[in-house]
Order: sequence, then C-alpha cells, then structure tokens
Amino acid sequence: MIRFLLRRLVSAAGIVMVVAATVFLLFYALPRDPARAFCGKLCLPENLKLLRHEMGMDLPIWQQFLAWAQGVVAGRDFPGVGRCEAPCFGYSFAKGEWVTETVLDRLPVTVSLSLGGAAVILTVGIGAGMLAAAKRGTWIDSLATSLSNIGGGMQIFFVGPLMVFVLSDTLGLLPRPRYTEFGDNPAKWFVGLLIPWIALSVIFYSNYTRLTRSMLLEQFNEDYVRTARAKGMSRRTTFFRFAWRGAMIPVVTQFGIDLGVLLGGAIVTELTFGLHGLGELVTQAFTNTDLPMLLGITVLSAGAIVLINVVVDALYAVIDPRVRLS
Amino acid sequence: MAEPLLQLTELTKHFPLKRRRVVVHAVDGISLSIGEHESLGLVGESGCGKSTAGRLVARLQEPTSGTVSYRGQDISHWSRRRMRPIRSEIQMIFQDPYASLNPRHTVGTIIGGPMEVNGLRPTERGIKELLEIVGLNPEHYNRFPHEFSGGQRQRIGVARALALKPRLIVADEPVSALDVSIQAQVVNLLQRLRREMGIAFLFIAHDLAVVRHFSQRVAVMYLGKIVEIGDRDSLYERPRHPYTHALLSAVPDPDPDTPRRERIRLAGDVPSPVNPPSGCRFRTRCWKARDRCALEEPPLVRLGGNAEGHLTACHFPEAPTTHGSDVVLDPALS
Amino acid sequence: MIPDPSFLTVRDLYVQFKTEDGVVKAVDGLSFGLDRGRTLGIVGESGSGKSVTSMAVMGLHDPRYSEVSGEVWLDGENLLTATPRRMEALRGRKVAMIFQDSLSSLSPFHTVGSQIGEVLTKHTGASRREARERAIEMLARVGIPQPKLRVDAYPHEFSGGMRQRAMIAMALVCDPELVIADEPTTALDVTVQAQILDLLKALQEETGSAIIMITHDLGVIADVADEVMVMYAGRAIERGTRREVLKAPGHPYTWGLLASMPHLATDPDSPLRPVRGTPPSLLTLPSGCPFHPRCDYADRVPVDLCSTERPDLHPRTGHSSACYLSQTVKDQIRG
Amino acid sequence: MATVVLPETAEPTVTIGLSPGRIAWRRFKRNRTGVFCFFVSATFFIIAATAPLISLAYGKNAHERYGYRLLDASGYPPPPTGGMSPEFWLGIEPGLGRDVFMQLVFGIRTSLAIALIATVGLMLIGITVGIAAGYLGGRTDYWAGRVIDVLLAFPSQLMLIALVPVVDSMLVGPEEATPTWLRFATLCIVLTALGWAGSARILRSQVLSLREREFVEAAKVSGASPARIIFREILPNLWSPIIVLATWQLPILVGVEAGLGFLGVGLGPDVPDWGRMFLEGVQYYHLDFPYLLWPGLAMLIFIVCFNLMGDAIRDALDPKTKGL
Repeated sequence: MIRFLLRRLVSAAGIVMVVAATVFLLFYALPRDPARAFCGKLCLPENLKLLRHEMGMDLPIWQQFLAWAQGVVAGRDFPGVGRCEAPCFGYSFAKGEWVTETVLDRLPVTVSLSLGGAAVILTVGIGAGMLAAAKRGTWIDSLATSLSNIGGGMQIFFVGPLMVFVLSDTLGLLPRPRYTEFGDNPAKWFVGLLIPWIALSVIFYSNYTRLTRSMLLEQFNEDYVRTARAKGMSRRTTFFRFAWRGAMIPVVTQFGIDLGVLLGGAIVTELTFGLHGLGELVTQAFTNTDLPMLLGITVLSAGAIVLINVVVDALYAVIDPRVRLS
Repeated sequence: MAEPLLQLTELTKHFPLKRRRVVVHAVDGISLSIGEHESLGLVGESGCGKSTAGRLVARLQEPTSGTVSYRGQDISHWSRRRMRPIRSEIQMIFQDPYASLNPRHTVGTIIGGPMEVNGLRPTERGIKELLEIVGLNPEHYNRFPHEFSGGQRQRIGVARALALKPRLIVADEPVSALDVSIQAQVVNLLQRLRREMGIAFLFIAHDLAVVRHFSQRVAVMYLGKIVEIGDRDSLYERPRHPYTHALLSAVPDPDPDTPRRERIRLAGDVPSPVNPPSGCRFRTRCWKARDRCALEEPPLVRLGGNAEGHLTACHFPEAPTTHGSDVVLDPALS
Repeated sequence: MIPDPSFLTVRDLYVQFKTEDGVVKAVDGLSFGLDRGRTLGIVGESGSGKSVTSMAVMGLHDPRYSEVSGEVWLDGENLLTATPRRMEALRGRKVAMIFQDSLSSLSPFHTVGSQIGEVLTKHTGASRREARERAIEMLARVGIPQPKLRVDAYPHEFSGGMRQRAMIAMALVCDPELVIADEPTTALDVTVQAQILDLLKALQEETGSAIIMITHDLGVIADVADEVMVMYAGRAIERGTRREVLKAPGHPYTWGLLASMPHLATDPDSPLRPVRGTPPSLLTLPSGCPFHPRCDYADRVPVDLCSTERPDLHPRTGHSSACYLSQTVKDQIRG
Repeated sequence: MATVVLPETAEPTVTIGLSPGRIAWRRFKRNRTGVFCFFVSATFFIIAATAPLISLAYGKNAHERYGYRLLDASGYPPPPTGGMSPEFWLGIEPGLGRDVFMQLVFGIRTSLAIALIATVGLMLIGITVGIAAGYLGGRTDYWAGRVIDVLLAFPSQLMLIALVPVVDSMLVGPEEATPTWLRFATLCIVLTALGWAGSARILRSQVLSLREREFVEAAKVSGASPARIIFREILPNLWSPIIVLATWQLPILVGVEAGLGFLGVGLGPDVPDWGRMFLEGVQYYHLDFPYLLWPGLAMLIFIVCFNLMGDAIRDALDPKTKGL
C-alpha cells in the first residue's frame, strides 16, 4: 500500500510538472506581452527592458521555467521585490502580490464551495439512487429518474440565477449567495453558500442517482447476491452488506472526476454567483496576462485532480480486495 | 518412417508476468509429431498449457524456444508474409462458439473471409457447399451468428476452417462448450471430415472419453510438460504414469454397472505454473513420490513392457493396467 | 390438500418468465418427490429448466419478472405460499444451495470465513467468535488445508476446487435437511470433480440430508444419484431409480443422451449416436411431445399422437417415461 | 442410420437475416420515449439548419435592433414578459433591442454547429488513438496512455479559456482582428483538442478486449493483415460504443460551448450564441427574467431529450441493460 502510494505520488508529481510546462509554453505562445501590458501605454523601450529583466522574461524559456520550478521546491529571490520562501509560485507583477499568499487567501472560498457542494451532491445523488433502486418500478423510482434526467440537462449559469431569482428575490427564503469566513460566522458561511451548493447538486447529482441506481440493480443480478439470498439473508442485509459495495466502485470513479471538475473548474460557478474565489482570480489573471498567478492556480488544480485520482485508486483497493496495489 | 506433417521439438513458451519478475511456464519443452491424416489428442487439466501449445502450432504465438516444423520446414519464427504459402494449410477451430464468430458479419462473410485473405474468390456456391458439408442449411448463407445455436455456430467455425482446404486443423476444445447431445454431433462431423478429407488434427481437450473417440494417438500434459504419450489403446488400457491413472479413474461413467476399475482421488489442484515443482512436476500430488522425484526430472522414455511409441516420464511407473489401485489422498475423504 | 408422505414433494410446478419476445415457459408442470438421505439427480441440457426448478424450490425467483405456480411441500410446509420472512428463516438453515460458478457466487468483498459464519449468525444467533470457530471447523471438514489461515482469505485467493469446497462448507454449516447442488462440478477439472462428488457423498452419509443434484452429465448422475429425473424443455420426460433410468431408459431422448456420451467402456471406433437437431425454443414449444421433431421413432406411434397430444409421466412414483411408444416397440428398437 | 450428421431441423425463432444493427434499430423504434426524444432533438437540428428560412418566414433577423423604442430608459423591455408580443414572440433583448426569438434560433445554429463539429472531431481522434493504442499495444499504448493522463489532469475550463487566444494567434497574426469564422474554427479545435482523451481511453479498452476475441484470432490464423483485422473485424464491433460515446459527448459539448460563451470567449457580440445569451441574461435577470429563461429552457429541453435518446440507443444496442 505504502509503496503503491509512493509510486503513484511520484507519477502524479510528474504529471503536474508536465501540465505546468504545457501552461508555460502556451502562455508564451500567447499574442500578448505581459511586460508591455504592465508597462502601460506610454512605455519607454529602456523601461520595458528593465521590466523584462525584473520579471525574468529576458532569459530563455526553459531557464525561466527552471527558475519557476526551483521556486516551488526551494524558494527564490525576486530582484527588487524580495525573498520568496518555498513553496514559491512567484510574484504577480500585475497585482503586486505574492502568488502563494493570494491563492491561499482565495482558496477557502473555492474549497468551501466545492467540498460543500460535493457533500450535498453525494448525499442527494446516492440517496435518491438507492431509494430508486429499492423502490424499482414505483412512482418514487420514476420521480427520481425523471428528476435526474432533468438535472442532467441543467447548466449552472441557468440554475444558479434561477434559484437566486426564485429563492431569494421572489420568495425571500435564502439570502443571496455570499461568502463569509467560516471562522467568523459559521452560520452565515453556511447560509451564504447554500444556494450555490444546491445549484451544484442539481447539476451533478443526476449522475449519481443514475449510477447508483443502475449499479445497484446490476448488483442484484450478481451471483453472489443470489447466494446471499439463498443463505437466508434478508433483502435489507443483501442490500447493505453485499450489493452496496460493488455498486460503489463506479460511483467513486465518478466522484473522483467530478471533484476534480469542481475544484479545478469553479470558474463558471463563481462567476455565476459572484463569489471571489480562485475561479474569479484566474479569469483576472488571464485578462491581466498574469503568468505567475495563472501557473500557480493551474498547478494547484492539476495537483488536486491528480491527487484525487490517487485517492480514488487507493479507495478501490479498500472497497474491493481483488484490486491489488502493486 | 515418413516425414511427419508436424513436428514439435523442445517447444517452450514462457509468459513474463507484468511488474513481478517471474514467468509463467505455460509450455516447457514439449516434443511430439503428427503424421498426415492423423489425429493426435492433447489432454490435461486446465492450466496445463495444452491451449498454448495449440496456439503455438497455429502460429498465434511465438515460441520462447524450440521449433515448430511443418513438412520439414521450421516455421516457428516466420513472418506473416513468409507464412503466406502455407497459411491456408494450418487452420484452427476454437472453443467458444460465441466469441469465435464476428457478430457483425454474415455467415457468408465469415466463411468467405479466409478465402479473400488468401486471394481466392469466395463464391456463393462454394460457401453453400461448405455449409452443406458441415450439416447446415445452405440457405442460411445470409444470416448472422446470433441466429444460430451453439452447435450450429461451431459448425460455422468448422466450415470457416475448411474453407482453405487445410491439411492440419488445430481444434482447441471444440466441443467442451456444447451440450452433450450437440457435442456428439460435432465430434462425428469432425470424424467424418478427417476420414473423408484426410485432414490431420491436433485435438485439444480435457475430456479423455472424447479424445479416445477421436484420436489415434494421445499425449497427456501436466504443467507444461508431456508426461505420457502413446497410441490410444496402449495409453488407455495400459497407462504407466500415475497422473494418467488418476485422470482415467476420474472420468465419469454413465453405466452404474461398469466394474470399478480403480479409484484415485488426488488431493488439491495443479500447482502454479509460475513456480513449478522441481524434478517431476507431478510429485506434489503423487502417491508414489520419493526423494528422487524432487531431485531428478524423469525423462520421457519407452518403459519396458510398453508398446512402441508409448513414452512415459516417471521414475516409479504404475503397472500397465487400469485395475486395482485404490488411492485416496484427499484429507476430507479419509 | 395433504402432501405426499415424502420429505419433499413438488407438484405441478410452473415457472414462466415474461420477456420482450413473449412468455418463456421455463418449467412446465413438473412433479417429483424426494426422501431424507436420498439423492435426486436432475439431468438435462441447457434450457431444460433444471436450474429454474431449483431456484423455484428456494423461492429465489423475482416475482416481478416471473410467475411461479404449483406446490412445493417441504416437511409439510408449502414453500410457495410461505411468507418471505418464513422463507428467509428456511433458506440456509433447512434448505441450502450450492451454485455452479464458485467465483461469481461468493462475495468478492468478504472473507470466506465471514461468509460461512454469517449463515450461522443469521440462523442460530451465534456470536462472531463462535461463527468463526465453526467456519474453521467446516473448512477443515471439507478438506481445506490450513483452515485457520484460510478462514481469513478472500475467495479470489482460492483455487476453483477450494472455492467449491468453501461453498459446500457454507451450504452445510447449519446442517440443512435439503441441499440443492446446481451443477456443482461443471466448471471443474475431472480430478477435482471426482473429489467434490466424493466429498458430497461422504458429507451426506454423515448428516443424512436429502440432495438434489442438478447436472447435464450422466456420469455424475451414475456416480451420486439414487433417483433420476430427466428434463427436456421444462418438463420431466423420464423418472426412475438410477439403475432404471441408466440401464433401461424408456424415453428416446434418454437413449440419445446415453448414446451421445462417449465413455471409456464403449468401442472407440464406433461413431457416437447423437440426438439430431437442436433443443426447441421455450418461446414456441412444438405441439404434442416437445421432443417429437427430434425423435427418430415418432412414426412408430399411431395417428400422429406425438405431434398432437402431450404425453405425461405416470402420475405415481416408480419408473416412468413420457412417451407413447409401447414397451414392446421400445424393446424392439433397443434390440 | 444416425451415423452421419443430419441437417439441423429446429429453426431458430429469431427473425431471420437481420444484422445486429438492424435489430437494435427495431428495438429502438419500440421505445416510445426514445423515439419522441429523437424527434425533439431532430427538431432542434432542423431549426439550426433552416435558421435563415425561419428568419425569412418570421420576417425579422438576428442583427437588427427592432425594439429600442420599446425599451425603458435603463434599457429594459417592459416586465414581466420581457416584451413578448405577437410581433416579438419571445420578447426583445435588453440593451440592444434585438429580437429574442431570432437570437435564440441563430444561437442554437452556432452552438449546435460547433458542438457537432467538435464531437465528430474528437470522436475521430479518439477512435484513431484508441485503436492504435489498443491494437498495437506496447510503446504506442504506453505513450498514448501518458498523454491521456496528462490531458485528463488539465483543469478543463481554465484550459479552454487559455487555449482560445493561443489558437487564434496561431491562425492569424497577433495584431489582426480575429474574423468570426476563425473564432468558430478555434472553438471547434479547442473543444476537440481537450475532449478526445476520454473517448480514446474508453475505446482503447474496448479494442483491448476485442483484440483477444477468438474471431480476431481466427482472422489471424487465416493470414489476415493487421489493416484487415482492424477494419474488417474490429471496427464493425466498435460502432456501438462509438455511437454511444458520441450521443453522450454532444450534449456535454453543447453545455461546454455555452459555458465558453458565458465566460466571454465565445464568438463575439455580433454573432448570436447560446452561451452569450446566458452571459447577458445573468446580468439582466433581476429585472428581465424571461431573457434568461428562454435560452435556459431551450437548452434544458434539448439536452434532456438528447440524453434520453442516447439512453434509448444504449438500451437498443445492449439489451442486457434492459430494465435498469
């Protein structure tokens, strides 16, 4: 297990580095020059040159990348700005802030949004799926299935405003989405994020309902579930002790994918609800041609996605003893 | 003696297992020959390497070492191009009548495929003739495999093998997936083809009774090795290897009155081919095993009292009869 | 209605499945009985309804997709009308089942020991510890070496033969009075098959339970069965003791099965004599005797009886075959 | 007498001579939800294809500012219907005063075109890579696998936004203005480039299992070339997963394309686009909810119906899933 995790972590780090390098290259393929943008409209050539040097842009690309990578691992000095300790993702000239600090500052918003959303998605999705499977063929099943079909057709930029319009503007049941630090006021934190969470779960839960339902029904046809029935196990026992575990494997896979999407793709969600998280930050970084910020967030998201994959693989082994981690 | 049609010499196939630095000894140095028009049965329990041997002969796999000679030429490492002139002469019938036919092709396309590949123009008439030969309705030419039962599908597989007029057919468990009554139909069909068309067979099976019906010579495999080979009557009536005895005694017999020949109940299963036992590979389940069996590998030789061509690999062979033994090694039964 | 005195009585059992192509009559009016300590062999080819029968006795058919009617009396109790709760109490305790494919029939997520032990916990309220002790004991009894280690292994770590032994241990842990073994040796090599059959016989001698042995292999029947029932297209076409059915079979289909099976005593150079044709589809059974399209002797029966009237087994026990051929004609044919 | 094998007498009862594909089609036709949804989805595509004709019949186009006189001082149409009238069926756009119905019709046209082209593109790459990796195995498989891993690790929304200007600049010089058709091409390319990995991975595993099937071995024994095996034996068996994957991908891409428009990297303000309607709708919805509602409902109906049709196709192709 430990060897497996180590090996997977090494390869995960490799993938993240490749992602970082790709973003780096892509950025230099961009038709925009960050130094010129930062320098302003009336930019003197010598100022531009100086700025380029300060930003480290006069070096060959691979050296710039190495310097960046070195910063992540060992920290790095920025002439005229100061020392940046590891893990250093660089200095945002556009914002005049340390990337690491800014990202850490915004991180709680995105994490609250994603993890809270994920919790709602899992509860609602798996719950509805199990209910539908247990009551197969009844109106409960039809309702859960139809709702999940409708959810599958929703987009966050439609559901979000719709819910705000209905739940806050028209009915006044919930306040408009707004982020409050959890430490400051947990209740406010919770209420403020409730609409985004529900909206996210409307988008994503349908996958889980369908998956849980169809996997459970498939499990009911498995020979070993039949054996359990032949041993005198009740329907309830077979459901929770036997069918459930087999059904969870694809659900875990799907959750791994979706959690990555939630964490790395909060852009649209945050824009929809006007939350100031990483998604908003990355769009700003993009318009400002702010490479360090962009890189920092990309690497963080890619890292999260890859780590989640490792965890998912390890979970397989916990769920199913046939999966060997070697 | 005339040159055999097929000659395997010290044929070996090892499969490396991924990640762990070990190999599966699927086939470990087998030598045998098949003459023209002859049917050789290859029997053994699952995992003994008999299917791999068949696939090596059909050139679906490259041997690790050793040679496959067909009509005196060593074809074991020939490329697809070089094989072309003789490709049509060695054909194969597969075990699973469901997996061995492409579900998206009609019967006509399936049977005509090999002809096309070998530059023969498949004609509707020719294919219909083949269908008739294998006992199918020629009007079913345009149907798809899913419209046929298991036995009928297996006949389509036979027709496909016949399409190229082969001289040797490797039949890999051709009847083991079929129902009893259908099984006999297909065995009879193959028997007729062998007689009428003079095709030689490498007949792979785990059912000793079927092999006895179909093959003139029989080889018994255990863990990648041939432990006994001989003419049918000699092998079935006067087996010498304890494993052959055990296999024969386990064959079910529907006649409740058959005098009990012998009763041998081996303990456990075949050991893993990843790490086969030293010396004689059967020693771990053998009731006659002694120290020597672990140290020395018994050679495959003709023992005193055996007919010509009847070879046995055993240090302590059994008496040449199938009567008398009553060995029980299974702890749960004693 | 008073059930027959025998321990298990199945009367007029029908099992039908609704499919998109129509209604499949998987079991079509089946009656048989079995006494304690005896073994009934049910033999038939795939699709003959033998497995469906065993599932019906166990009450394992999903009522949403199937319709089961008739009577299954076990020890004076009609299983088809028993409540689900009652059936749960009976399954595993009084009636147990051994399945064919041991790899898919054992849960891959639980250790062998816990799967054996939970039967005990469920039916006797034994503690975890007792259940484990008993599981080890059972594993030893079915001949699994090092049972104390193996009890914590998962099914995929066992070989096919060992898994089948573990399955037998699981079925027998509560000393059931009726054991249904559905093709328990089909996936196994002959040497292992012989081990398993011997083991089942030995265990039956110890416990005195009744066994229904379902198989397609007449050799297995000859080895273990006391009584035999031959099934074809969802019906019993012949019934009798092992000796009667195998030595003096009365139905052309049984003749065909025996003649198509090669064995070591027959002349290897004489061709096998298979039944011609293929089994009928259960969606559209032939009229009359379902076997008549494949039967070589239907023309020996007067006035097209075979293709119009369905022959039945003689309702009472004893050797009987569902065939219109008279005994004299049969003797003539069998020579 | 029964020494030779007699011809089969019992006929199989299945309808004769139908290929697996035609049987699946029959099964699909029996699924009423599936057929209904097929017609709904088809309607969307017909609307998309005939948008100029609809415009002609309706008498308005997507560019003209018809309704500015109907807007109030801050640019909103009269609530609560957003200016719906027999003249403007779905109301008028806040701010610019264009006709919403025409915006929607032409928006569907652009979005579906992009999604369709991208689906075809990513399926083509997915099929090629999947077959190459699965059939050739070895090194090809290893490197294809690594590329897929990396691609799936990219935060997709972010990469989509980042890639659009890069591809733009690769197609035209940095200082030139980007023409609409070019941005259209860019969107197709980007969606394809980032989307093929998933399909390739699934098809690869399909090819891996097909490769081991005995009918492929039978072809090998007859001496068939790898090309023949791929095209004659394997590819015909891949059509089912390919169709299933494509019907699964298309609605996702419609959503993603709309998301791009929503993020402002769409086709620009002059071209009607589903996604940009959302972008504007989200800005105005407090005062003009219908403007957000129409594209939202249209997309909801399209995606739900397309998905249900996809489910029906899946059931028709694989009857084992019946009743799930």
